[in-house]
Amino acid sequence: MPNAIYIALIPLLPLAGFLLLGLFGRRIFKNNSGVIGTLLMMCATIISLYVAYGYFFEYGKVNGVYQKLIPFKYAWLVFSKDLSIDMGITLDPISVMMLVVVTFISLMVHVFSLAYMKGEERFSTFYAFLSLFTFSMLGLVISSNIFQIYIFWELVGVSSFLLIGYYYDRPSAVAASKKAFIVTRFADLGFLIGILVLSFYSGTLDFNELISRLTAPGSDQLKAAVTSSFMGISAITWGTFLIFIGGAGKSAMFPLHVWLPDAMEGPTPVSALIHAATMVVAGVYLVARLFPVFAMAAPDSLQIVAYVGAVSALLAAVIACTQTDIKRVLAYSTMSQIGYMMFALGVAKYGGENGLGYTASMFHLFTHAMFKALLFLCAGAVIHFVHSNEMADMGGLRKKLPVTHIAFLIACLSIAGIPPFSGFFSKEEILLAAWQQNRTIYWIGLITSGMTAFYMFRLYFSIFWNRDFNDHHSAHNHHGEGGGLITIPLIILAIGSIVSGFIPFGNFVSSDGSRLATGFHASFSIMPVSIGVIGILIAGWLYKKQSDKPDKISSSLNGLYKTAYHKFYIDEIYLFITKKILFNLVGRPAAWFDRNVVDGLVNFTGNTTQVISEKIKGIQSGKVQQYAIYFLIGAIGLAALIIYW
Amino acid sequence: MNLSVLLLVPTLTAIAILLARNANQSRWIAFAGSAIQFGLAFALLYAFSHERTNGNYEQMLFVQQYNWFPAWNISYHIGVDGIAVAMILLTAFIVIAGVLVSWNVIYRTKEFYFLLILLSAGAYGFFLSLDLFILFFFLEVAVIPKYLLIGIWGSGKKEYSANKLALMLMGGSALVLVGLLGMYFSSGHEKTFDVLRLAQLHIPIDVQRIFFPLLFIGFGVFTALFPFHTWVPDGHSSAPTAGSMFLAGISMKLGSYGCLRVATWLMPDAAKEYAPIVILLSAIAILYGAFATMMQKDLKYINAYSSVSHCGFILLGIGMLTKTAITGAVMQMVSHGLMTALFFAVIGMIYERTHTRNVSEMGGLMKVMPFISTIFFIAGFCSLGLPGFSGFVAEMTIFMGSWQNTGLFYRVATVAACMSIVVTAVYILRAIGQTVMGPIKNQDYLQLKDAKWNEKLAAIILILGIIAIGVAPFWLNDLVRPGAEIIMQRIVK
Amino acid sequence: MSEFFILMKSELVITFIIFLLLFIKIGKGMKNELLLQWIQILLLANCFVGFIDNRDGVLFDGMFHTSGLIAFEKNILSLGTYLISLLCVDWLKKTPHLPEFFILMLSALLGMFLMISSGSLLIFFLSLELSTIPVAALANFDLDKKISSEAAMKMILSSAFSSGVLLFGISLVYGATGTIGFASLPSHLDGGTLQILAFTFLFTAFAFKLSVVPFHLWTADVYEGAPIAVTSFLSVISKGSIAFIFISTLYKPFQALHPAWNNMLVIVAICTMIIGNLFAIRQQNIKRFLAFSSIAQVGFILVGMTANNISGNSSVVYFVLVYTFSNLAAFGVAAVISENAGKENIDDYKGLYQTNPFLSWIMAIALFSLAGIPPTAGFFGKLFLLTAGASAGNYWFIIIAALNMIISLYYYLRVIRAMFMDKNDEPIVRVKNNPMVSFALIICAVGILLVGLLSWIYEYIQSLA
Amino acid sequence: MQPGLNQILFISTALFFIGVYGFFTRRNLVTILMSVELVLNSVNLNFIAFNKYLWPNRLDGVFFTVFIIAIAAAEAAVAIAIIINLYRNHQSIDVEKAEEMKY
Amino acid sequence: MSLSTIIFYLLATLTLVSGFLAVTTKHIFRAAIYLLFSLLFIAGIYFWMHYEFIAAVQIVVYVGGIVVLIIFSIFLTHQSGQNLPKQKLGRTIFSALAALCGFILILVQVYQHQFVGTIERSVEASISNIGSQMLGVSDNGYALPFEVVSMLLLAAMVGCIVIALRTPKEIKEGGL
Repeated sequence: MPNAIYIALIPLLPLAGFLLLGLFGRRIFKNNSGVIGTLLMMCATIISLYVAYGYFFEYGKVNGVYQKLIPFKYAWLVFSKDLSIDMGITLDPISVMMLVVVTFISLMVHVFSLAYMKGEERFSTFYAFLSLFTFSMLGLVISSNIFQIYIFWELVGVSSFLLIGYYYDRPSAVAASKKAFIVTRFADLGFLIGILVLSFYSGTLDFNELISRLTAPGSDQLKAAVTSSFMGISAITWGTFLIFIGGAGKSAMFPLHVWLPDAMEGPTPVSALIHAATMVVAGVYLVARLFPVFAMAAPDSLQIVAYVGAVSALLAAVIACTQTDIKRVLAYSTMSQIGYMMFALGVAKYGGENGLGYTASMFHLFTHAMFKALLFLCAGAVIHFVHSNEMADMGGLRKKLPVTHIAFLIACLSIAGIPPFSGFFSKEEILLAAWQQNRTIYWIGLITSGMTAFYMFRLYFSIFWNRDFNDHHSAHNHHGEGGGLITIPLIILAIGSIVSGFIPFGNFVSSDGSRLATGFHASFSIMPVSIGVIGILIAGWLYKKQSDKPDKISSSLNGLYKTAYHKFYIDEIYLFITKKILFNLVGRPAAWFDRNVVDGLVNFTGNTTQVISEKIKGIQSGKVQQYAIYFLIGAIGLAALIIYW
Repeated sequence: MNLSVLLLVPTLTAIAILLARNANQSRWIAFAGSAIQFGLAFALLYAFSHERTNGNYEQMLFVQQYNWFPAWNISYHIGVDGIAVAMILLTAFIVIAGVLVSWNVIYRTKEFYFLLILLSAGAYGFFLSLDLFILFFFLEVAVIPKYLLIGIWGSGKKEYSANKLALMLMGGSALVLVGLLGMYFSSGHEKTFDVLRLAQLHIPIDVQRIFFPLLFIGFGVFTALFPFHTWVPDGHSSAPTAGSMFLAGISMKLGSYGCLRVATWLMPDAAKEYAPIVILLSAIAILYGAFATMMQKDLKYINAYSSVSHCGFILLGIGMLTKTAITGAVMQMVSHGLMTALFFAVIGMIYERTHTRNVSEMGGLMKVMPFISTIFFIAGFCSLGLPGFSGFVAEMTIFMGSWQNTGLFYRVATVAACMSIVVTAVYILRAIGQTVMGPIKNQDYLQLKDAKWNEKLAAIILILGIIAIGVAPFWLNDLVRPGAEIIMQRIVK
Repeated sequence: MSEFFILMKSELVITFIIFLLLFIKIGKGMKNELLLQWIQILLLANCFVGFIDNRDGVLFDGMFHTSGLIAFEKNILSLGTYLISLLCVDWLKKTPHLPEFFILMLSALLGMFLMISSGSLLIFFLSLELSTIPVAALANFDLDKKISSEAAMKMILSSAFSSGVLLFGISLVYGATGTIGFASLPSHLDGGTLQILAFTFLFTAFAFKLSVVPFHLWTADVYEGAPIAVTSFLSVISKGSIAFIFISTLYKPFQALHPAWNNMLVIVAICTMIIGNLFAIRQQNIKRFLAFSSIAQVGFILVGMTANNISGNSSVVYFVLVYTFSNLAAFGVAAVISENAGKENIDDYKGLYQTNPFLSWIMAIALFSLAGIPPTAGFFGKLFLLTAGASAGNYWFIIIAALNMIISLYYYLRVIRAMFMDKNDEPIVRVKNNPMVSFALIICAVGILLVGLLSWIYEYIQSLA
Repeated sequence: MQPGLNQILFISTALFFIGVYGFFTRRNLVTILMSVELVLNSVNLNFIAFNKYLWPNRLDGVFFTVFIIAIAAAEAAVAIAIIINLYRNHQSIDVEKAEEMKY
Repeated sequence: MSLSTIIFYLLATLTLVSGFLAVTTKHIFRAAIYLLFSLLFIAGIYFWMHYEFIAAVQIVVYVGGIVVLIIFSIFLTHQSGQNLPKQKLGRTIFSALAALCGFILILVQVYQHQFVGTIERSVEASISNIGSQMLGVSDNGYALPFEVVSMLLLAAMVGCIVIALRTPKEIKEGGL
């Protein structure tokens, strides 16, 4: 059994970093903040690598099956004997894998930022937030309790909010951070209700218990969850679906993806860490965590997962082809790749060969983290150099930024699924899984794969080839590539992007914990690879040299292009719903109602009293005879009332 | 522990303030008094937990009872259970913070502090009392100081607001009074105001049916039960900073505590019968308050309306009548008290500097006042229920408890309540985004100074409270849950 | 014979003082200030006499009876009179007819004592007149003021009319029962309609003196026109005494008519509270304002009376005690300001706190007590009245009463607001404190604050009742 | 019809309400006072009649009447004094004009 | 119909008629005279009932005291020759209606009531009886009311003196 303290240190070190830097950073550490944060992160990374080694090779496997280990659990908030929010640590293949991914990418980003963010006014704050995010993400992945994951889920959301809004004086950044938070919050509403549903039927919040109760055939809890229904859909389907909504929100699945492109307002390292490699895959992770329930008790929900994933993958790819802001292109590509992971999960089944999609999804998550982080960091380096996000301001940078260029190329090849880069392996598995289970999705995936290759190389060529770089755009970019702190992370990640594909992932991660043999199917790979190559060639044809070909094509595809360029007007729809419906049709009437009707009623009561008081003042006429008349009437009336009533 | 000390200290402090020779003296006396009380509150917490861990499972601990008006069976009867301890802690936190943020009050300082401490004495007494008569006594003690605080030191249309507040609260307490009398006269031939005695009696259901609504609405007025909440926005917005803090942090809790301790506990059958109405009203309040908040431009109005929404959670928890929901309701009382006090404190700090509370006139305050802006962030995050802060714990407990009620109606109400977390996020982020983030709109703001020591101390005290609950909710849970259990025992029966 | 002196000691002391004053007047006369001091000492002595050897007893063939409770009630009235003599010292010093003023006032007080002690309708009627006619004359004591004589005229005519109705009622009672003694009345009353009619007429006389709607119309005008000393005497002492005799009349001789008078009380109590409050809202003159507020207060007394048990009786007595302190404090402040600044409008009170914090605090405490805000005694007083009323089971009635407290709070707060919140460029100038007035005001304030918290006072009354 | 209690009661009641009517309608203060005297006399009549026809065993009614007459005198004296003073201040004894204080 | 009956009805009619005229006549002196007559006729009714003492008191106090006082006050306050100001018609009708209602109510109640008298021996209202009871303190003694009335008369006298008889300075300021 592993030592819980070690594992607990992994999230606690970044937390310590956050507290240290957040409370004292501005005053005491100042420019050393980055170094402190990075060192703490490095310790965490080392520990997590150590833990991963230990888990996968020493104690994790019992009788050929990777066990779910819970070295630590503390009842944080007890609702009843069974229901309690625990703070615990789960070790299983995916959580260990995520530990490694998160700490590793985070470390890279920390290092990268040392140079990238240098000289920022709120340098220590940046590192504090970065540490906070890492802490939250690590807490999320090791959660042993569904409520614990929700807690860290929210914390991840808020750190994302803080980091996107890092440049708080830019209105666009403020708006983007708000949007990111609110959209994911909306999704979390689903998550929350899903938790309520599942916990109600299973009677527990603990993952292990919950999964075992809801998957054990014939258990009372499962029976109750399947038989009770709302609107004709069983409770378990509702529960899992609602939880998936939460996941979809964080993972930017259609139609909750709108926040992700805007989130690129944050500093680029942040985009690399949060909006590419780690946080956005939390949704995938969540579905994977509850995969047995999805697969065995709620196959309908899993279907939805599959289709949402597929649609998102395709849609994002289409949009990515039209964007000109390089970070946005990357953002949409992220969304597209996560769509892959999602539908891979969606087409998987529990156990054995049928669980291929699960393994593939996790595999892709792993490789994607590497090459996407690399892409973003490269983009960061480029932006650092050019001081612009627009493709139009770039071109011909391969001479200026040689390391970046190579790293970017590796990443592009990887994402395009060209062997032997890592993306090829994971994507092959995904497509294979889809082919085995659901042909429609396979074709969507295939098309998307081709488009991925196209837009990535469009990006690549536009940045590094196309035309000669014009120095006049920004007179002060004489700092070159930015030294070791910038290039070392790129190199490390590039290596990672290459080698990670060769990891025999099926050995470690599978839906039921036992080993899954994943062979190399050369015959199956021909189609995807060739489509990828075709995409690359088209991109090269169009963008390697400056020409008017792209414009022509885009104008010939007028309607479609425009729609895609405007992201299918989804933002506008949201704006309509929030501004027009929520604000004008709900909020404004509510405020009006409150001020005029509810409040009016109170004031009316007051005024009526005053008015009556004014009206009846004539009784007190000042004439003594009238007083006597009232006296007599009162006396007689009272007597008559008592006598004759 | 002798609970009377908790009453004595504020009373003596108030008298000492009256005897103070100048403004500065009265400030320090108030601070010293509230600091002593703060310490006493923790001593109470310690003593209480100590007793409990030593196996003392009496419903109420540290009970004191002296006959006061034997002719009416009125006694000075005080004691605490976990819920009361939590509320007293809350009060202590807010009082000390309120005293600190009012350091800059220069107009009639002595009177200001006197009223502040008097108000707190009323609140302490209310939470301590186990006799309905003295409970009502303290409830009313707390009304007039509010009126004067708003009317004299307030801003805006303060006289209107003060009047409205005093009259509506008086109206509420009038209903409470009738309800109390009803219970008194239906408590068998002995006729008692004693809460513990009443809790053992079985009041006939017909009587409960009449008096439960009176009591619940009466207390509900204090705690902004829809549609009796209209004093909240006006009152809060017109009050001086400490006034708003006390109003939202303590005064509204008097009502919710009354709803729980008096109405629900003592009349469990009617509570069960009326639960759907309570739930309906509170669910409306939650959503309606949240939506109304979205449209506000004045920071204080934003927080006031959000208080309506948040207090709706309290009532929802009470209405749901499950152990967990009631625990959550009490947690929400504490949490909302601290959070809203912090919010009002920071709004006060901002207002003092910018002289406006209109969000559209501000912007970019982060640049000039990082400390205050950070507090603003924290208050906002707590308000929108972020983990790590108290609001999350309370709300989730309420949701968990509410979900235990099967039945479509309950489910819909719970989901509606859950939905408010999104709306809350919208208006909180809007407020934050417009005030502390973004570019600086008014160049005069560049001269503004950040928080002073007293303001920092006040904020830190409140934040510590919030985080103590948010990070380690188990202590509060352990404190409150047995109390909720006792209440539930009568309901289940 | 010695028992005669003991039982009638209060009346005898008052009579003694009256004759003493008469001799002083007839003789050389004294300077006002010195005389006033002597009178105050005598009144104080009278208060102390009230505490000596109180026992139950009956004199004059049952026409006069006394008990511990009655002695206590007389003490309240004596104390109130003493306080008035202190509070209105500024006005009293100036009046040219000081001995006559006290002769009349003490005659009225004597009438009240006798009224409380009365054991037959005859003595009740006579002492009622004795307590009314001199006060009507007193109301005219600002001889040159138009409103003063107008007030006196209204009072004497209204009371003449009221006594006409009362007498008609008494005559019918006499005709229907053949007795006018309280002790023998119960055995002759059977609740017949003529008896109810006759009783209603009797009831109106109480209602008239107690300012119960719709018999209250004289109140405000007389309060406004009369000198403040007289107004406070009317509103506190006179009302208190009537409340005492009213409740004991209802509870003992007319107990047989309980269903009838209970309904009457409910009806008029509701009217009284509502009308009193509605009129009080819009008053500008502080005396008139207090007049209507005291009408509303009477409504609460009636609520307590419906209890028809010991606690009803004791809570009414208790409330009168509280009310004495509260109203006298309010009138005292009004008197000081009226006498020193010549201002009687509520608007003139704006910004009073800036110049006269002491007076403002006293006024505030008094008004809070009248409004029934804890920890003042008014809270306890009102609460006990309502509790007593609720013991009869009329909860909707209690709700109306409780809701009326809101309206009353509204107008009391109006004065508070004027004093504490409103800005005024020309507030009433600082009034120099007369030690006697301050002393009386402090007594009132202490009374307001302590009578409620010290529960033995209520217990004592309860034990007497 | 033999005159008896009922007849006298009729007279007294009628006289009472004649007085009341006068009290309501007369505008001169002195005449209002006269109406009051009528009212009091009607009551006296009542007492005497009851004493004679129903309760002759005691003299309660007679005594009541005597005291009422005395009170009437005192009341009239004070009332007239007040009226005279009012006349000095107002130069009129029209009751309708003495309405400075109202509402 | 005996003479006694005739006398009674005559007295009754005259009492009511002169009483009515006293409250309706336009001239104030006439009103006083009608009042005087009405009071005298009431004294006649007392005679008729054989209450001579009360009749005597009635004549002495009312006719000799109060009516004289009233006439005196008329002289003091009335600008002679003028008719009394007329009351508004509405008020007159309203007052009449109110009085009528009251009259009917009382009459109905009185006539419905079965008066039950005593069967005990009657006590003669002779002067000696009245006198001895008036000053008696024990059974059937009226000493206390007597004292109260005397205090009242004293107070009324003091009050009248203060109000009606102003000092010269006051009169100068106050007019008259």
